Amino acid sequence: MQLLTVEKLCKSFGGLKAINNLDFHVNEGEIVGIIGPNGSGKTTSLNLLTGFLKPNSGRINFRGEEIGGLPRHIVCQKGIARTFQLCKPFMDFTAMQNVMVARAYGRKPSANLHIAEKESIDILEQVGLGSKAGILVKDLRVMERKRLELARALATKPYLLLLDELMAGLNLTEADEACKLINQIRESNITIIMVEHIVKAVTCVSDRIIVFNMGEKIAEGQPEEIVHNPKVIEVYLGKSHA
Amino acid sequence: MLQSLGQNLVFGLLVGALYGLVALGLSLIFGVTKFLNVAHGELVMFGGYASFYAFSMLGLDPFLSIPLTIIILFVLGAILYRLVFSRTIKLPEESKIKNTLLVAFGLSVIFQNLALRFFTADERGITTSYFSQAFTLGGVRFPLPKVAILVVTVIFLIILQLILKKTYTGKAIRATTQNWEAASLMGIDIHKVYLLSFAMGAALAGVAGTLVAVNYSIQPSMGLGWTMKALIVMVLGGLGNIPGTIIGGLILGLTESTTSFFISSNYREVAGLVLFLLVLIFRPQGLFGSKEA
Amino acid sequence: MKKNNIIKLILIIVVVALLVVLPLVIKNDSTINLVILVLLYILLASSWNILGGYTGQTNLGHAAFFGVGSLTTRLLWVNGVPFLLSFLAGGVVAVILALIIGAPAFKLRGVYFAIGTLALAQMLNLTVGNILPEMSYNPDLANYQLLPRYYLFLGLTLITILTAAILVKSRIGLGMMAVREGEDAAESLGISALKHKLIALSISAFFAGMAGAAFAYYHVSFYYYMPFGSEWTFDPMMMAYIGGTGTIIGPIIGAVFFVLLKQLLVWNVGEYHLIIFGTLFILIVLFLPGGLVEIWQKFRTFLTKKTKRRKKVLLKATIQNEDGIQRE
Amino acid sequence: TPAPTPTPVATQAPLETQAPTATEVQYPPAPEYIEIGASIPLTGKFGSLGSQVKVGYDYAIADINADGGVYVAEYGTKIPLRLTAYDDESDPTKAVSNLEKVFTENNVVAYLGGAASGMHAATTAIAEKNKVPYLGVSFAWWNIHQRGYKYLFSPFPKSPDQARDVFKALNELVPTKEERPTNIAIFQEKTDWGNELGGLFKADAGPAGYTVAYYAEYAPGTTDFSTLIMEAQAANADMLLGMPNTPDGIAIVKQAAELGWEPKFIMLVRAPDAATWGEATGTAGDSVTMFAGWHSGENFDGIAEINAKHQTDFSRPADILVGPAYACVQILAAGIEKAGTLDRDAIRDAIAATEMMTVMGNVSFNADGTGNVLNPLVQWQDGKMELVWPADQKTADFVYPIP
Amino acid sequence: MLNLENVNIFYKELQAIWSVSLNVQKGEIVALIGPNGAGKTTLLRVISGLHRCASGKIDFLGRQIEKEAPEKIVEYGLSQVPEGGKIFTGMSVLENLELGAFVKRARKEKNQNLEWVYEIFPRLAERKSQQAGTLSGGERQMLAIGRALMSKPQLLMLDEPSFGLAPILVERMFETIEKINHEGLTIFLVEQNVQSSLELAHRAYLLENGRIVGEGKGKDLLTFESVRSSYLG
Ligand SMILES: Nc1ncnc2c1ncn2[C@@H]1O[C@H](COP(=O)(O)OP(=O)(O)OP(=O)(O)O)[C@@H](O)[C@H]1O
Ligand SMILES: Nc1ncnc2c1ncn2[C@@H]1O[C@H](COP(=O)(O)OP(=O)(O)OP(=O)(O)O)[C@@H](O)[C@H]1O
Ligand SMILES: [Mg+2]
Ligand SMILES: [Mg+2]
Repeated sequence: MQLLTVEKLCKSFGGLKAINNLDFHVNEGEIVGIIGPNGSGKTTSLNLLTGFLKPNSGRINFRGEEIGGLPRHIVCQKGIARTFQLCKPFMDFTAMQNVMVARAYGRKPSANLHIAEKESIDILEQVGLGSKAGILVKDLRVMERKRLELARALATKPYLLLLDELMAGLNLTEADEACKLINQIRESNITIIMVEHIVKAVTCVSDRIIVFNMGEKIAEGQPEEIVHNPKVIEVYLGKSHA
Repeated sequence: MLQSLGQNLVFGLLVGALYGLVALGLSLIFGVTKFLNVAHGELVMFGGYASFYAFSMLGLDPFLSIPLTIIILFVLGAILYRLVFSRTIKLPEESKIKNTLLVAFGLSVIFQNLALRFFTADERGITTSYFSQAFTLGGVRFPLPKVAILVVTVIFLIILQLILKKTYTGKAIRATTQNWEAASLMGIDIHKVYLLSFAMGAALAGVAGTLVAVNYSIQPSMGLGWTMKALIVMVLGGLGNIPGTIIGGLILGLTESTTSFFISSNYREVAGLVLFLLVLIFRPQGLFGSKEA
Repeated sequence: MKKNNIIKLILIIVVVALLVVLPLVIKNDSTINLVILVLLYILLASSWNILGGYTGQTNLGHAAFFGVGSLTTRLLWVNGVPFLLSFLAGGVVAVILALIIGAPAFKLRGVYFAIGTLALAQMLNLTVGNILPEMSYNPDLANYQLLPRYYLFLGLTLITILTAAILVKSRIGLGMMAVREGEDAAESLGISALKHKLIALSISAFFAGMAGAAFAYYHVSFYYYMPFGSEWTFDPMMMAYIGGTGTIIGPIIGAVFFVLLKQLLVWNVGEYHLIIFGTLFILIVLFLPGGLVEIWQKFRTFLTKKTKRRKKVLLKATIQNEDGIQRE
Repeated sequence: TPAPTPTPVATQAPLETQAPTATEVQYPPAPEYIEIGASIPLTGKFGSLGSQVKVGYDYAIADINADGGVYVAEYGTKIPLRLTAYDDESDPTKAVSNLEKVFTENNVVAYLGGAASGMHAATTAIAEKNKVPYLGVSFAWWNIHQRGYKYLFSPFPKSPDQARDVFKALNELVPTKEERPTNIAIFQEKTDWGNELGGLFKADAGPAGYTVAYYAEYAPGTTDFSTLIMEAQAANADMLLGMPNTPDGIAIVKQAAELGWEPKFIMLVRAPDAATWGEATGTAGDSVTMFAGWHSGENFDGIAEINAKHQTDFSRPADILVGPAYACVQILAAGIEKAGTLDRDAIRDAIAATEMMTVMGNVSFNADGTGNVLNPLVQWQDGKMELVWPADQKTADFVYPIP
Repeated sequence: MLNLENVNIFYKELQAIWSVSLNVQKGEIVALIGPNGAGKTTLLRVISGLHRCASGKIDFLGRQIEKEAPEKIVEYGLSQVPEGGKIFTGMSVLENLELGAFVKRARKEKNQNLEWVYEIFPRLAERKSQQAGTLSGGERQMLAIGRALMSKPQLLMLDEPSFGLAPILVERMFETIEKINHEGLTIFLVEQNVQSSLELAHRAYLLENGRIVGEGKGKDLLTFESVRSSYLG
């Protein structure tokens, strides 16, 4: 069943067509990877999905509802959560408070703050930050902040989770760990779109990969097919991956 | 009627140039250092007193005393930077703006009261022998002291632009504006750049002060009013946008003069503020600001 | 933790009780006046703090709400409307103004918001000065009594502080602080930034308006535009920063400190009082960026660290350190 | 005309000589000082006015205390005056707070005023509430006296005097009707005192033989008056009346000169009161007139001494508010002496019955607390403030028309 | 050429680097690898003078530089390409490059160096008048490196030049680094991309939790089991 359907989506900045007639869909329970050269419109498309940008034209259908151009907090409440390419945690909050905010405001918010607090601690444990609940974000390490960002997104109880370069700056071992975490999240019935440049990680967890170039979809398919697609090799992967 | 409208517009433009000049220093300082120096009006005041005393004690023509004013205010700016503002440069931008705003408040209180002690509360002004001379163009009078505002403003705008665009120092200033850390990795001494920009901003305030003393009057508590004008012009022109600041000043001047012509002198100031708010609402980055900056 | 709370509660009750009996014990108008001044500034600083400190929107136009509240109350009261009605109207009108300007004002961010609100307050100041240049007088000067005014201020201040305290512990309060910490992130978590900012602005404006209303009742005579002066924004803001923004106690400490210090200097130092005040102020801002509250917090962490360290040493003596991770 | 004074005691009655004769009376122990309180704007926008006022108070108190103080019959001795004056930063709220402080802590028997209408309006109400006699100068606002206040006294010319006298003086000084200006331009500052005085100017002009050709309001703090000036010029106005504050006044005269408007007569009631007016405006401010309330060139007793003192302290003769402030203390001291007690109401009644010579001439009070005082017209000539009217006091001839 | 001895670094009370010693010899490519938050960036910032070390010695070409201001260190011939490039977005590509030659030593040879940089990155020559903020991610990295080269350094430090770049660009980036090294520049490289950087580097150091935990020839390290398991997945 299709959870998300994007049709003929367009977005331009001034003269620049960042997204051009984009069509794709995501099925329930899937992990879809998005790759593409720098500046090909990956982040922009996530911004369009989450209401951070308004599309110039086109449709975004999520669970049978049109969501293109809705305010971003509404999009979240409808069940799409995201992480940012550059982490944006609440610096002066503790890890727990960060998650609590999401729990108190996301989809199906907790009835009161006490319950939110309890649930937040559970979520922190899930991403392996259980012991850091009371620590201020400014005292957390980069990796921990990324996990927190994920925990926060999860705490909004999304149907669909959008991850924007969550693994940038990780080495392959760290990326492996992150992949495990993502697989774990999938178990709890959350559909995932991940944007990544670490090809090994994307191919490893994704059911399907979509390739962007200059705001358009140039390829789509199983990870196996994609890494051998000559067009993808030419614009994105380079010879070493061939 | 038409002639007096013309006269009105001319005066508006000339006054506007002064607004622009007052805001120029503030804008330079804010653009480069992100210091919100609300004691700017007090620097204008000091500039005014410097040329006032040069005029009344040394008999120096105010326009000839501008270099002297520049030197005094430049040094004052450098001292202020070293003593006070330099302590905030490592802060993140938001708290830097906030802290400098507060510090500058303290400074303006101190400056006002020092001025009161040393210069007394009396109004001062410079009236040269040629102050009422004017030339007439199409029935519209151009009094020399007011025309001088425009001339001086344009000169300093050009000088500043040349410094910023053509010299290495200017490039260093602009680079520091954008990213001080990267700038210091280029071998730029950012302390020097900050000091220089702050002192230059103060010197510009001093020049504006001379013009205020010639065209209006000066007094220890005059600062706040000019600071407000400068803040508004700075935002109107787009934060840190140097030519935009001058144009912002001109627009404010014109708005005020046309309001008093068509509506009433009662609403001069209000009209300027209304314009400002409208601009902010419909073009939040200011008239000439770029979105990115 | 619990013990701590009880101590806090007792302390609060003692202070409030002292304030309640104060005018009955010290029958001295000058002291009462001074306390009223302090209460007025606590009101203003605390109300400013709801938007400026907790929601992160540096509002340089707080005087607009104070002024509108004061103007409304005074105008109605002078023209014969019963006091209580005029009094409440002050707060209500301030909220209405807040709602009118809120939506456009919150389109602006950062410095733009700050200077935009400054301009707004200045505009109101000038307009009111143009339309109502007359001095207004307290309608019942003959029966002027300081005591009811004192209790009005005291009650209002307590309500403001209580409201703020409850607010910041609530869900909405959490949302407001999240907006302060990062608007983009907050919105991506389902928080409507505009809504929260508007709520904060309205509450902030309401109490500022009520402060204005009380001021209108208190001040024997003043110009209608006087409460719109920018000092009604800047003084409370400085107090909030001196005390510590984003805390309940900060604005209170700040206001007490600010008013008392300034008065003491006026009375004792004479003509140099403002120079000294300015210098002290700058030193505080530069060397105590977190406000006076920071001194207390530093002191507390110092204390807890000391006790913790002692405990740690004891633990080490008995059992081996369980985890090898060093984190100092 | 002054209200008939109910007190039968002759004003100049030598009380001192009478009291000691009643030798056997047991006097209560006298207080160390007679406490007087004031809140004065020494900083902020009225700082320049406040500092002049303060000098006047200080001089007068020093003079009286040099003589041992004021004789108070109740205590049978002279008691020195002590003034506790705090700066209010030109902020009425602080002024109120200061007055309350001196009231409760120093238990003052009288208040002396600060400066400027707005400040007085706030502080006089406190005096009324506390029932403390209040003497204040440096405000011409008349309306404040119409509120039924009992404790407020102001030995200073008020708006009605000024509106009346400007035409009276002009008609006396320029006897030939043809030479007089005819078309008046009035620039009215949009404040309540501005409203009051502007209205009075307008009302008194017609009966005195003048026409108001142009009348405009402007907000205080306006920096640019070109619109007003051009319109006045277009209306053929040859005389300007206004009540700007000093910076506005400087801007007005400079811009009038720049725009080539040359009225024959300019009266700016308040702006030229700054001692620096001449220096600041140069030729533009020359020949501008005003009602100063007092002038150091008047020939009343005591002025010479004040001028001498001022000359040593500030190297110029006394500023215009020094005299009236000095007179306030003289009036107060006489009132206390006449009351013979430190009871505030008694002092208040004694002041109300004042009829005495001071450094500003003869002073008596009307029922509303306004004073009957000399209203001298001064004119700036060659950078100096000269007294030109009334004729018996003048220090220089009236310059007319403005060259 | 560059020699660190027992360097300790703190952020407030938090210690980030624990007595690190390392050296870089002339003509080498030395890589510094380690997990996230190990302190690699911190170390580079201290070497460049952007942050002060609490104790220890840093020696560059015989000069003690641990207390020098950043601009002096650049003057001595040590340049850094900071994390994320940090180009001046509001200026043109050319102006960015000119600023790279800000130090007096380099100003004289500005035009020569410009030629040289354009030779290495022909792409920059094509875009010299374009506003730097509109460049793509890869171009930004090129500009950042080009800018650092403009000061004609003896030693170039690169902080994660491959961060966030598409694989094809990463590949080109490493080729470029090798090319620059062949032209005689010594390179100190901080990378997450362990495979590629170890293949490239002559020597490498392993930094974990602020401590050096390993050192060796680049290709040798690649075969270490511990390195493979903790960095190469
Ligand atoms: N707010 C904006 N204004 C103008 N141009 C923009 C804006 N946001 C993105 N762009 C441009 O749109 C294009 C697509 O950007 P986008 O951030 O989506 O790329 P991306 O695929 O996420 O790249 P990367 O892998 O480097 O993160 C780029 O050329 C970018 O410069
Ligand atoms: N400004 C700072 N204030 C406090 N702690 C900091 C600061 N910068 C970095 N740290 C901490 O110092 C440690 C080392 O950080 P550093 O950025 O040097 O690591 P890194 O190895 O470069 O990591 P990455 O691979 O993520 O770039 C981390 O724990 C980090 O949280
Ligand atoms: Mg992206
Ligand atoms: Mg790093």
